[in-house]
Amino acid sequence: MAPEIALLLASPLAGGIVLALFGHRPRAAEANIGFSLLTLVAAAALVARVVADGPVTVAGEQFFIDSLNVFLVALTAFVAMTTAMFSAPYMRIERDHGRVSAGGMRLYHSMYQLFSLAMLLVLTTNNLGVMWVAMEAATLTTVLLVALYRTHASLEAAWKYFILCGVGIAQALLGTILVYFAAEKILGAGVGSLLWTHLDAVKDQLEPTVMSIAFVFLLVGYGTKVGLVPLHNWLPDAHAEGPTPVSAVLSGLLLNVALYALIRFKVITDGALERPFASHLLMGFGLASVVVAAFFLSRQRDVKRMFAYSSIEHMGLITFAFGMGGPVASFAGLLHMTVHSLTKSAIFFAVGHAAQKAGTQMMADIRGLMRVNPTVGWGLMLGTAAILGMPPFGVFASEFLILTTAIAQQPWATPILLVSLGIAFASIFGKVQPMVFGETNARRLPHPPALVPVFTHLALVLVLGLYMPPYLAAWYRQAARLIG
Amino acid sequence: MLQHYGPQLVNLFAAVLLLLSFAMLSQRRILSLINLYAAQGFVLFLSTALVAWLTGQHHLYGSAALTLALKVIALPWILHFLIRRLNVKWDVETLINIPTTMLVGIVLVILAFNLALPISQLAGTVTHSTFGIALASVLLSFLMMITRSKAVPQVIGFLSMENGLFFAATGAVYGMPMVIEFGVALDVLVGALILGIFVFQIRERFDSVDTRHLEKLKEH
Amino acid sequence: MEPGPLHATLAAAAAWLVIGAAGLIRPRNLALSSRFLFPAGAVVGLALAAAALEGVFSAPHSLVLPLGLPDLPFHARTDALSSFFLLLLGAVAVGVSLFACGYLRPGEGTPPGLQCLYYHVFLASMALVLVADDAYFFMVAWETMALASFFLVTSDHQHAEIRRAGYLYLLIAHVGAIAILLCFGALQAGTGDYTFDNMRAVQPSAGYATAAFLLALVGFGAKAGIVPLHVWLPEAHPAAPSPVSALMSAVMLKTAVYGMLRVTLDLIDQPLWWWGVIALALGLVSALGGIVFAAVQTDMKRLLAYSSIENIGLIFAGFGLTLIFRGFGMGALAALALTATLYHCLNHAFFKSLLFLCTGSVLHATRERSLGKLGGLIHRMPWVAWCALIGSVAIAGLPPLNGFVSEWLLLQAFLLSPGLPQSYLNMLVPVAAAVVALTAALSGYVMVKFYGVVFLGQPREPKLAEARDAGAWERTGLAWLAAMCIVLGLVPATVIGLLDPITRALTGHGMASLAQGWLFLAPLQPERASYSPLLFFAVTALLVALTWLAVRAFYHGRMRRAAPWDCGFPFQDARMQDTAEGFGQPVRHVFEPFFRIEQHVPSPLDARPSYREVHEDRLWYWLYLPVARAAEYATSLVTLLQRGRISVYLTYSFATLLVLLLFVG
Amino acid sequence: MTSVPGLVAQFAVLALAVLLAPMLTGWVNQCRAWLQNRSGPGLLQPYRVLDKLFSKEVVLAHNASPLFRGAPYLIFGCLALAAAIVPKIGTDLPLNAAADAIALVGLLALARLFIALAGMDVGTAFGTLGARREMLVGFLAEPALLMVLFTASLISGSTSLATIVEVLAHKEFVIYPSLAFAGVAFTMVSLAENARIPVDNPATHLELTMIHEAMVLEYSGRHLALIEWAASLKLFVYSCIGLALFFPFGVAQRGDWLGLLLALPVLGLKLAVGGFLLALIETLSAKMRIFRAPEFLATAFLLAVLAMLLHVLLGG
Repeated sequence: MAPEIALLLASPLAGGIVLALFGHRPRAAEANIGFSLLTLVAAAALVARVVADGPVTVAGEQFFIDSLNVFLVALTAFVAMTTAMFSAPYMRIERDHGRVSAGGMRLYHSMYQLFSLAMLLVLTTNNLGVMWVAMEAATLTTVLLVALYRTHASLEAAWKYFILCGVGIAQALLGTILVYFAAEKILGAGVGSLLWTHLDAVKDQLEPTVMSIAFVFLLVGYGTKVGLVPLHNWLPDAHAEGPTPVSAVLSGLLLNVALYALIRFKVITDGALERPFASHLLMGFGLASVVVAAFFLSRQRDVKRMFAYSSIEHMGLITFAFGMGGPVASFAGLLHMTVHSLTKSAIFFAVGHAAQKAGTQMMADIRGLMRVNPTVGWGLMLGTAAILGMPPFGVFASEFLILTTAIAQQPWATPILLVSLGIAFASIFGKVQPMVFGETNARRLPHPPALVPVFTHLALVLVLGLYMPPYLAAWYRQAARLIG
Repeated sequence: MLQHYGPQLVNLFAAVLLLLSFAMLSQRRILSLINLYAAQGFVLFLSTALVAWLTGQHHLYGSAALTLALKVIALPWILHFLIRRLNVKWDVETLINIPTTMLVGIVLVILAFNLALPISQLAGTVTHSTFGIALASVLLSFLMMITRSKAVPQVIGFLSMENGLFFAATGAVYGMPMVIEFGVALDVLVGALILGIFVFQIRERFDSVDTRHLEKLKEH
Repeated sequence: MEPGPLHATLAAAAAWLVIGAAGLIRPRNLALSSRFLFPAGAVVGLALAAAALEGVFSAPHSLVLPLGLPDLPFHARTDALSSFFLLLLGAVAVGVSLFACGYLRPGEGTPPGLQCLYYHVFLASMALVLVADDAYFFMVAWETMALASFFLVTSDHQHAEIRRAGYLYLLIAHVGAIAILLCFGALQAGTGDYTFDNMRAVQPSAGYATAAFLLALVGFGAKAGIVPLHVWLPEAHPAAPSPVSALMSAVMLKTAVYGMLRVTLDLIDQPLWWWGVIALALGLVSALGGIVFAAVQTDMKRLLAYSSIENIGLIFAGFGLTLIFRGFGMGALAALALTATLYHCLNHAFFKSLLFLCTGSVLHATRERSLGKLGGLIHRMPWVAWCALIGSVAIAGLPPLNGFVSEWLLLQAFLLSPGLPQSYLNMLVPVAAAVVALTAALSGYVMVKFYGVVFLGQPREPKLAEARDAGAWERTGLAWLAAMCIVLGLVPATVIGLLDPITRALTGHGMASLAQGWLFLAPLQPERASYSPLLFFAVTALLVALTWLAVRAFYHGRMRRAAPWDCGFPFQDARMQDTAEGFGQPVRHVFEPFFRIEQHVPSPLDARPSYREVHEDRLWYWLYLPVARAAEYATSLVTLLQRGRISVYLTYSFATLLVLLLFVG
Repeated sequence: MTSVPGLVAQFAVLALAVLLAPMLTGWVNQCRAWLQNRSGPGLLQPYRVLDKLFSKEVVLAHNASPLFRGAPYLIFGCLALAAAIVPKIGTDLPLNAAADAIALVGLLALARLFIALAGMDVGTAFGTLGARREMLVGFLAEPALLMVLFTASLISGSTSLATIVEVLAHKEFVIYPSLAFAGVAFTMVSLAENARIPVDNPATHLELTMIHEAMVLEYSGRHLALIEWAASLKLFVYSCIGLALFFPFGVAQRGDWLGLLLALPVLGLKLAVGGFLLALIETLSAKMRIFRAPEFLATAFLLAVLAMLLHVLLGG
């Protein structure tokens, strides 16, 4: 087993176990950060190795790292680490307010580490069955976190999250079974025919009808986890009711991981079927998500719920980009995935502090953040400007690429996309502006907010917007070619 | 003799499984619902063991044993323990009345059979014809979850969907590789435990287990 | 490649960004930004103006920057058109930055350091918009300009109406940006290459070209403030601090005009004539609507904002005329109309920023913005009053100063155009000339109201007595802009020589013949029409001096002070002067259908009679509220998807599965 | 023609216009007196008034600013220049190239702007009231005048006044219907601009009705003299424009010295007839309510635009 992957998976596992025992101790938050930092170091080492000598399969082809999932591994590890840094003061304040018990802190820290383990497992595994198990594990670990506060709403959100995602993932299992069934005819029984690399090699010989039915089950299954529109109902509740670090990680990372799994299957299905069946489905769902989510935004009263809908909209845009296919669109999709998770997690950090400061998540009661704490106010304002696609930031770069390819390939879709982006801009900015500007009587909080993560994320997004380092660009292009 | 009647026996077990799914769909009392679920688990165990014996796939014995342990003994016991602690023996009222549910169920079965036709023709396994039934039972348990308004029946619906999936796996491909079987079983077990915890918390918070109380989070 | 105007422009933009960042070092320290950073900004502006002046006459330079997307790096290019607008930006930036040094006061809205950052990022982004040579760089610079100006507009954001103005401004700017992005999409016509050189090379079909033009008209019209999309301008400009509203009115609106010229005359080479008719119609409606609303305003900055809409309307009318002539292939007349348009851009930049800065000084001296509480400031603020007089005479388009020259050129363009092949158009052009004349006359009316109520007469509030005149820095800024107004007015021939390379590049015909030597200005032939401002000014001055001397010589100079004539009523006081509402009443009476008026007239039995009159823009009720209601209704429909019941959610996912399976099976 | 004799001729014309202007006002008042069968103060009365005012001491309000004191000189200078520009007897004077029709209208607008500002300067109710009404008349009359001049320039193909007069005077006689409309519009505009009866009564000081007089209420001594002189100059300029556009006969050819001398008496005769007609109109019509003035001027504006359309339609 290559040392990097071993460390990558071992540290969150160890973290989960250690924090399960000592999670309630005061120093637990720092330990949480430590473990996440260790994971990040492992991820960096892995990235260096893959960049140096190309895609690598490890441990008897059970783990497969290529340019597509290595940048997601790096992104997941980085955002997990920054969220851990943010959650240290945040959970301490929640602990002081008595909203979380000692047992709750233990549960929170251990589940946090196990959740990042599950995500990294999904990203690195080559075995589609293990991918399903890890995805199910990711759902299990977060469902308890969503219900951490045991309030009326968080219980309801957790119940819906579990039931809907459980059913969804069950469909995904049926899809995986069918893929295995189709592969078994060519590669013979046994674990070999569940390995993605093998499937990728023989994807043009796979049985088309079985693959199309399998892709439908997988699309409904993993699509529920991505939050595509007809299957999105659990997402706003789950992301809004859990503690903010959980919302940040859910919105920022879990959606990406689910979409990554869907893309892995799309590559195989495209190979198997000659007509672009999978791409059209993705485009259809993507476009529906962007339009419907945009209309939801202006009805929101809870700030985290509003940004959850914004996540649905952005995931819809990325799915639409991957649906269009072609090197530029896939490149834009990957770039948008990166900048969206960085920006959305930064926004949730700022929103977390703002909600704590104002004592409520209702936007009507949060006023004048600039007056009380300029850094939180600026974090939220710049994050909102970034997520809405205002140019100097990277989100505009990827949206520009998506829209320009859409104009070239699907001219009919562009006005719809632009109108919904415009409506989203109008509603989100209309609600965030009074929160940030104006007078207020909110009080300062005992613990100084850890806002280093917010501004590191926004700085990264700004850099991606203006100057794309050549090696990163080459990396994305390689991954985009892989997606096809 | 078993060699000769094997395939018919497998089809018989599949038919019984479908019958049990229909029964669960129309069942009013929660206790009998759990017993039906246990029965379904037992039939699944028998079918897997038979297929293992017929085709000599030794890893299927392992998965049969796993099914027996988990779906016949452990989970029904947990559910019974849950019912006793919540002392709820009331009968289960559904959102839409039973006859219409049955009608919809029949439509779903027809759809599942047509859908599974191309796959079962391709399947080389002896149990290829049962894939249609497995798919039908998955859709029926999905329908059961939709029509039930109480939390516990929804849990049972979710678990019976897992049964259906296992049956589909054995039907199409003689079961998934062992490591996947263990992973799925583990997930189902942990899932059931978590659902149990939730039902307790919901009961404690809303002093009722009806999901109709869980409708506060919506758009205005 | 030796450092040409393009390098200078990029260096200036970088310098502004550095100055802006320097402001962040100690945001609360006023002396740092006002004594050191803003003057540095002014110097950079001067350098930019000089480089741009040289750029107008030199050949186009282009450059590829390492920034931007991997396969679409930033392309930058300066040619005659962009150099002209850079010159405009640099010159106005000098005056406004100098004024801003004296204008910043502690404890007003955001700390001075932050304002210095936004201000200089705003200037840099405008400079970059003018040199951008590919769609991505243009959009990045365009929206950074919008974002920076949004933060400037909402600099003292504790007032609710300023926040509302900021939101409205950024929303309409974003809608404009979407339209511009679609326009670039149409221009590249499927080639996938978004550099402007490719857009020039590829000849889009008539359908794509028309779509591109209309989208550009919506996009750039939204930023310029053309009628249907103008509602943000009278809200945003008054909300911003005065140097910023001066910069926005003077230069930001011109970047929209630059965008329009670049897209229509440079990227789409062959414009159709009926495009010009649309632009002409929209321009005239904006001009008349803008000036009529300006006449009834009671807040001096809103008055100037509406007058900006009027001037932009005149510019778009000139632009429309250029398109009509270009459409019919009449190159010489197109050059004349384009010269009038560009000249008016330059003039408006100077006299509007001068007037906004004067209102800034008045605002700081009296802390009062509504015209009803000002008056008699000429005695206490003579320097600001005389500069404002120069600005008012210029904006009213009266002979010796620059406003008249561009109006004269525009009217000449209208008059020399009866030879159009389209019969309807021949009828339309005289009516258009009539509207332009009416607008010019009305602008005179508005300026008399603005100047008379603010500076002349008796002070309407006792506290106006301690108003102090502008400081040294502010005076230099005002003097610079006033001097530019006078110079542009007296020597138009040299300025037309400056515009010649641009008209030659865009319409193929130069206007060198227009300037008969440096003294006279005669389009096409001298005997058709000619105007010499210098001679005009000299003779008037001579006559005035002669009369003054004659009266002194033949009679005497005795004078005595006494109370003004009160027609026998001893209790006359300052409140009896004509108020701003009163002065606007005739225009409101004549142009009744333009407004939506709510009037509260006190009944005779009223214990405390109060008179209140609110006149709003009908467009707000015809276009904006219906759109808002439609969006509201659409969102209420969507909420039906999320009613909270779990079984309904399960049905959605079940139905999706079944539909897809049916579709596949 | 910037030769010395040209400059001398130009200065002579300017001096002549400035000196003769009060005579025209006197003549109009005299005709009005005759029509109202009273004997009237005589032709030279305006000169006597001017002389009296110049010798009086100026009484200045406390609130008056330097603009108030400087405005009369500027107004008088502008109108003198306007008088010099309008071709009366010859068409090749050096100043013709300096300004054309649009510049002339601009000059008149400049004078109006400064007289309105001066009116508002002292800050009494009358001044601001007068300024508001003056600008109301102004912003409707100015575009109408511009349209009239445009009609003439469309016919002659140029906006330079000299060329217009040359085309209309020396080309063979053609009936221009568009000029007829323009003529009616011009008379209405000149009545409004010069504060004659239908729009404003020059002789009255009644607060409710006066427009022009209200603005100059505060002036006294030499300032009032200059303002009165400028007003009569304005009437003279408008009459000359009317004659130049609609009755251009008798104007000397370019470079024909003898013709120049002959044109003088012809001009005098034409002005006399014009003055009498003005007096006739004033006695026959009564002053309109101030808010009827916009309709009056709007009709003038529409007639002028109609004239232009007619020209475009009929080609003449």
